[in-house]
Amino acid sequence: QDQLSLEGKTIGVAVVGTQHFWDREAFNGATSKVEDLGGTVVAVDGGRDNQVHADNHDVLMNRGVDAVISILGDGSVDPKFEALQAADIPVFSVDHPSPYVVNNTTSDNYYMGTTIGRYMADAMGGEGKVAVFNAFENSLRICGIRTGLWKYVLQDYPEIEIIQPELAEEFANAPEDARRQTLDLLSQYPEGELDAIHVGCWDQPAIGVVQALEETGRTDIIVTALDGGPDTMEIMAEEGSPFVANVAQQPRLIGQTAAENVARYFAGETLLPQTYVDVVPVNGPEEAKAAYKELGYGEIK
Amino acid sequence: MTEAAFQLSGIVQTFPGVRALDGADLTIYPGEVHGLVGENGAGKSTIIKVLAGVYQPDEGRIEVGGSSVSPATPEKIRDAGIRFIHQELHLVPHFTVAESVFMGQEISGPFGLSKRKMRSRAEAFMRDELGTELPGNRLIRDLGPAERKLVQVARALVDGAAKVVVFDEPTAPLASEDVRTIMTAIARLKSRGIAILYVSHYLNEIIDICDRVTVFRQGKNVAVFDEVTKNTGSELVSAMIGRALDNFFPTTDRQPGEVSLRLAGYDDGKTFSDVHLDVRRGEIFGIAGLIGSGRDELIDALYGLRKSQGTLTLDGATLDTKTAAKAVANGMVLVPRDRRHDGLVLPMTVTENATLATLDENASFGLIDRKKARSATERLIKDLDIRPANALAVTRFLSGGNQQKVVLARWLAKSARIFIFDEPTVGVDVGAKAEIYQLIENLASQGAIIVMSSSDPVELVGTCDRVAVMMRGEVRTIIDKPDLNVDHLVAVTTGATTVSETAYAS
Amino acid sequence: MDTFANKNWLSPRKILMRFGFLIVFAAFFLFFAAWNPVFVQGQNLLNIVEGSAILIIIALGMTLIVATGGIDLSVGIALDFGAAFAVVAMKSYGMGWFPAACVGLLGGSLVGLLNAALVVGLRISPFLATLGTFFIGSSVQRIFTHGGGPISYRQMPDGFRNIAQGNLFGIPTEVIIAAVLVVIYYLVLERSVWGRRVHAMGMQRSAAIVAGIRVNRILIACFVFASITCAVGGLIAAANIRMFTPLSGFAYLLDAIAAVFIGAALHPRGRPNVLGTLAGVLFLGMVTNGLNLMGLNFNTKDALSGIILVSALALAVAQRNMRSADGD
Amino acid sequence: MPLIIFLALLLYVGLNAPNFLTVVNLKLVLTQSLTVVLSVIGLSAVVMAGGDDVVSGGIDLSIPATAVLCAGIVAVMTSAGQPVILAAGAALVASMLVGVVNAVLITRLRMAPLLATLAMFVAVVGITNVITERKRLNLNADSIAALRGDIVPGIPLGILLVAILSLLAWFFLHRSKWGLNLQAAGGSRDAAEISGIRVDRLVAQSYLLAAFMGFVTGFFMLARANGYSPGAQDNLMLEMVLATFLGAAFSPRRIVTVWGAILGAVLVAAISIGLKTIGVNVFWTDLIKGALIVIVVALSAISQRVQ
Ligand SMILES: Nc1ncnc2c1ncn2[C@@H]1O[C@H](COP(=O)(O)OP(=O)(O)OP(=O)(O)O)[C@@H](O)[C@H]1O
Ligand SMILES: Nc1ncnc2c1ncn2[C@@H]1O[C@H](COP(=O)(O)OP(=O)(O)OP(=O)(O)O)[C@@H](O)[C@H]1O
Ligand SMILES: O[C@@H]1[C@@H](O)[C@H](O)OC[C@H]1O
Ligand SMILES: [Mg+2]
Ligand SMILES: [Mg+2]
Repeated sequence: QDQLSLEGKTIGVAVVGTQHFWDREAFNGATSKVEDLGGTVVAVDGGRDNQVHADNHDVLMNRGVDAVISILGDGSVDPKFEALQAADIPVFSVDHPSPYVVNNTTSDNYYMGTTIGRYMADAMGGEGKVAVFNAFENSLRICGIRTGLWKYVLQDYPEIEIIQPELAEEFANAPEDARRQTLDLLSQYPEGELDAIHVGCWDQPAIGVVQALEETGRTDIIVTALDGGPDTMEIMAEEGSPFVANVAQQPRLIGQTAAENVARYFAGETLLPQTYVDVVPVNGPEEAKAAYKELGYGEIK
Repeated sequence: MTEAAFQLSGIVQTFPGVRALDGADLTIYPGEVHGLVGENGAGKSTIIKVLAGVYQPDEGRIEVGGSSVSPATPEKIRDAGIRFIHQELHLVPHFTVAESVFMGQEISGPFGLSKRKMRSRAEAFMRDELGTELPGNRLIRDLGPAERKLVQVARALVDGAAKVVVFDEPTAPLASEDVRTIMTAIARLKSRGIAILYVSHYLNEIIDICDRVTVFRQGKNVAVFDEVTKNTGSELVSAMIGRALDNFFPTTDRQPGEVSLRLAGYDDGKTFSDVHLDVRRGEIFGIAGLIGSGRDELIDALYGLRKSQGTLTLDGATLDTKTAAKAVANGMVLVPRDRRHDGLVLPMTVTENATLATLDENASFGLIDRKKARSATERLIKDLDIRPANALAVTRFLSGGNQQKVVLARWLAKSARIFIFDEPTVGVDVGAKAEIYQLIENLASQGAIIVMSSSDPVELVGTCDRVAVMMRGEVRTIIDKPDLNVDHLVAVTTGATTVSETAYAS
Repeated sequence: MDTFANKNWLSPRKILMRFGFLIVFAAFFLFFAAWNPVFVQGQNLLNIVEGSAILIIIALGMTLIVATGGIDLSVGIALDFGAAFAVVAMKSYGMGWFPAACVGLLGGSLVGLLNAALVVGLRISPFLATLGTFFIGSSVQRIFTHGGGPISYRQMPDGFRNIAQGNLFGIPTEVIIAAVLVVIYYLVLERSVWGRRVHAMGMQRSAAIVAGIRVNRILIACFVFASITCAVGGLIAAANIRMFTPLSGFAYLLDAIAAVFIGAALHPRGRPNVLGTLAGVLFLGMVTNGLNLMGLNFNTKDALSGIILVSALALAVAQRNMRSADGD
Repeated sequence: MPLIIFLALLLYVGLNAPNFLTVVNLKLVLTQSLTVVLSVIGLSAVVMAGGDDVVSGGIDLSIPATAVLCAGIVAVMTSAGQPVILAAGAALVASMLVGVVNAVLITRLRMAPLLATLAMFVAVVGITNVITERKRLNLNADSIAALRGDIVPGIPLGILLVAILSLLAWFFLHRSKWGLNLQAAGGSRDAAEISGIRVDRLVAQSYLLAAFMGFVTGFFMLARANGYSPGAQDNLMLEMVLATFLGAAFSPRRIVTVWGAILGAVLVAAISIGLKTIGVNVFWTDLIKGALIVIVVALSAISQRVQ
């Protein structure tokens, strides 16, 4: 481990966007680790546009970097990965498995999906109605896994009904939009007719969901989501918070791991196609406080 | 009689709330120059647009060369050899002269447009047929009004297939020397057997060039003169306005007072320099000058529309007119030469336009008192005889003369001390002209200071106490009332007479 | 147009054309109500209005700028700045809610000042100027938040939360704020001397200048006024979710433009106007909410709302054409 | 003058960025601007025919939506095993339908183009989402993927095709009678009408052309993204509008032109790629872009006033 080094190497880091805590942390983790290991970083940011993100790989190729760390993205990046591979520039992806990469570093999304499914079902007492914010299941692989497995688990709870149609985020991770949609939902499902709201892939929308519940004084509904950034864990830690369960990822560690994998690769190690970084299941306010501390976000009193 | 080149009969054309044509007839024979006169709003432009196929009339018949065309479409009319020089300057500002001349009739070669051919043919046509040298690659937006008018003429005639040419007030925006160019062009057309329909408010032009004249009043033809002589003028006028016009220019025994408004050292570093003028209280002070004399620019500078140096004082105290807003605030107002562009907010109603400068007087607590504004406007409509007498009419659809009256109405409502009139009667009918002159006279007798810039020497001579003549950016001379007559003024303005340059040359 | 032939007032086509948009509005209302009775419940109607409050406010600012003859692509940035300045003032500088709100409005006004400088000072067209401001303002937010992370402040003072979450006699404060702004905008833009000048300038600048109107001063005021208005929307947005989300204002841009132009289409002379804009926003809000309550798949819902938008607009415009042809 | 600024900035970037002033990089810049170039051809035709006032003149915001619609239809149909040609036919019909609706709304109902095409944008994206279910669909049509490959070594097919299309567009819009009439229509509707030019017909044709360009853009989107990704329309709209109106600053007459718009598209792409290559902090790139627009346009306005 100590002898890992990227001395003299230029590493391209492409990230799909930096608005989101997770993305930013992964990006910061990757870039700072590359620098720690003595490498030089060339960074590009897709501004949350998958196509721009994909195109950015061309820029990295043109800059003649020695390797690329590519964080997130959809199928648009695959031809770029292919081209990089053809040019003998190894690609290390984060949260985007692809046949053209040396390795993909990721959380165990399968575990995240099943865990949050179990936690939610338990919190509901195994019965009731749940509304889900989805919309990205079909377009992003990670979301497909997480939402798909959540649904899979719920098959074991025949008394839990997923309200149709599912809700769609207007934009990825927009809390205000989620708040408004929740308000509409609540007037449609009065007290006693709705038991849970789940955000299928991440958790920024859950902030708006919680807000809507507080505004309308609805205490009969629980909220669950995925990612566990500091913002949402603070909310979970509040007394009597409706936000009861989450699975926290370690985005900074994921970024760092990806960078280390690059170094390992250059050191001649053989890497497995996927490196899984631990997730931290968070069930209830106490665990939220503990996880907050454990993940280095500080302390919640 | 020979067969008519075209004949319109019983045309009725209505617009929302207006019956613009009410059973009008108009017949033109080949080879004649036919005048069409009438008050503002009489329906002259409208009948032309009916003929052009722009409007489809509610009733009536259109015959061209003996056969009826129904409906008249722009294409059919064009194919029949009828061409139009419309009143408004319809051109694309960013097109070149050549592109404008060949608009809709471009010349193509095997590799697309033949820009070179179009350019050389446009230039040749303008030179040979219209007598102007105009580079084909100049942009329209860089041209003056006369050049633009000529481009319009060239566009109508360049294909050489014209049998009838309709001119709707072609000389209105032009200075006198350019008028001659147009007249010459018309004479040439006539000599080639092309019939011409000529609309104008300048009765002298009508008398000079027309063989026959039709008079319109309130949407109908009320008289046709088969012969035109020097004496037809007054008959035309009474047919137009339905009564005799005794004094076209107001009679006055007004005596201007002391010098009150002083311009000193006006200079914009480009088009005029070193202008000094003293204007007296209660005086109508004219400014004459050809295009390029700096007259227009001086007016703009005076009203803060153009950057310049110089000091302006009123009764010894400096008068700040660095911007139009300051000018207005300090009691100076302008009736601009381009009323459709600068005078009116065309999409607004008569009330909105007439009260635009007096909103504060028609408001309480910053909110407009609509009733008050409306009744104030109705008074003005009555005073100025604006037609239609509808305070809520949209000004875009008023005829030219009535638009001008709305501009006047706005400034009358605002009691100002200094009035600048820039080409105040362009496109205005004789009757309304007389009214406007009277109005200006009244203002002056009430002690207002009037500056009147005009390219019409008759108007200047008829109304002004003194006239300053500008040439090449300088005031060459100032003519006092006793010496003020049209011949002399024209001679001085065009430089035919050399004036002693001692007095105002520095 | 064949309107002269058909002077028959009572023909069904005439009626439809005359009251077209109203009829569409009413028809949709009844349709949604029939489909799901929840739609007409007071709480839901209030939700529609409440959910539209921010858009109403942004669209008011847009109406003002469109009335000057321009367009403002940076309304979202002004919203973001309003939210950011207020949240940071409270969170990092411990300001009370009221001074913080004022700081937010001040922050929003920066956007208007920049626009005014570009449009009036450098004579850039409002479209490109505000597009420039949009880019610059987005970048500034990302620089400030190190990439665009939200600034959350769950502990914000109650006073500030009440901007969005309080109520007066049961009416949510944000609705009251929006209503007050609608009244102010209506009086200013449609009834006041100043508003008349704005319209004159917007329709024909050169004529307004000659009439003695200080167009530059008015234009500056309009940009600043509009941006402060949008910043009010930002305060509400921040209070709603108790945080500042960078770049979230952009979401309102297209809807605001649509609402203003729907409003103009409803005006007999096609002018942008406050009540028309309000009708436009409420129509958009009603359709979104109604479709939500219909229980459609979200993709179908999106498609339907787009199709409804196009057809409703077509009707509104057809109706206006008809009316102006009749000379109302 | 505005061009000089751009070139100076590019030169600066070029001198500071490794590999920036190379053929490969030029290819990269061009490749990345293809979709924008195709859309701006359509948009500039519309602006030329309708006038360049953004609020009341001609504009077509729905082009990116049409592109996405076309891409979506082709992706869905080819994934379902339909032949490309059939899918392309269906997409063409759908795209032209968008054009027809635009044309009707604008020339028949006289709806403000900004409003009409904005509403159409929303509707068409919505319909696309229904068709694709907002799925990411991988491309499985080699003939479309070929657009990003080389036709002969060193010359990418896509660039070649777009270059040919650009030339054709330039010819028809600037060197043909039709194009000049189109410009006349936008320059002064009245002038065009009294010259016997059928303005409404030309305006309608411009929207059809725009829709067609949207259709073509769709294929390049598919090739570039190796399939259909939901959401590609938003960025394209902004870039297309920016390039077109910025392009007016390059033309001596300060009007929207096809070549100005294309140049605008390529230069904006070159600058963004350049800034990325020299490693300017990504948070700052929009600021630089914004400042650049403002400076270029202001200079263009000033230099026009000086003339
Ligand atoms: N498009 C229109 N809509 C409404 N009213 C119109 C329209 N065009 C003309 N009018 C009205 O029709 C009448 C005749 O106008 P027209 O322009 O034919 O007069 P004109 O004889 O040419 O007057 P002028 O000498 O002032 O040019 C006027 O009352 C005018 O206001
Ligand atoms: N506020 C102002 N102060 C001084 N000059 C101005 C001002 N606004 C515009 N101008 C100048 O006046 C001229 C005409 O302005 P404008 O932009 O209105 O052009 P236009 O096309 O002639 O007018 P319109 O918009 O009515 O068609 C331009 O040369 C412009 O530089
Ligand atoms: O859940 C994460 C999501 O929030 C982020 O945007 O992308 C990566 C995911 O793992
Ligand atoms: Mg006329
Ligand atoms: Mg203009």
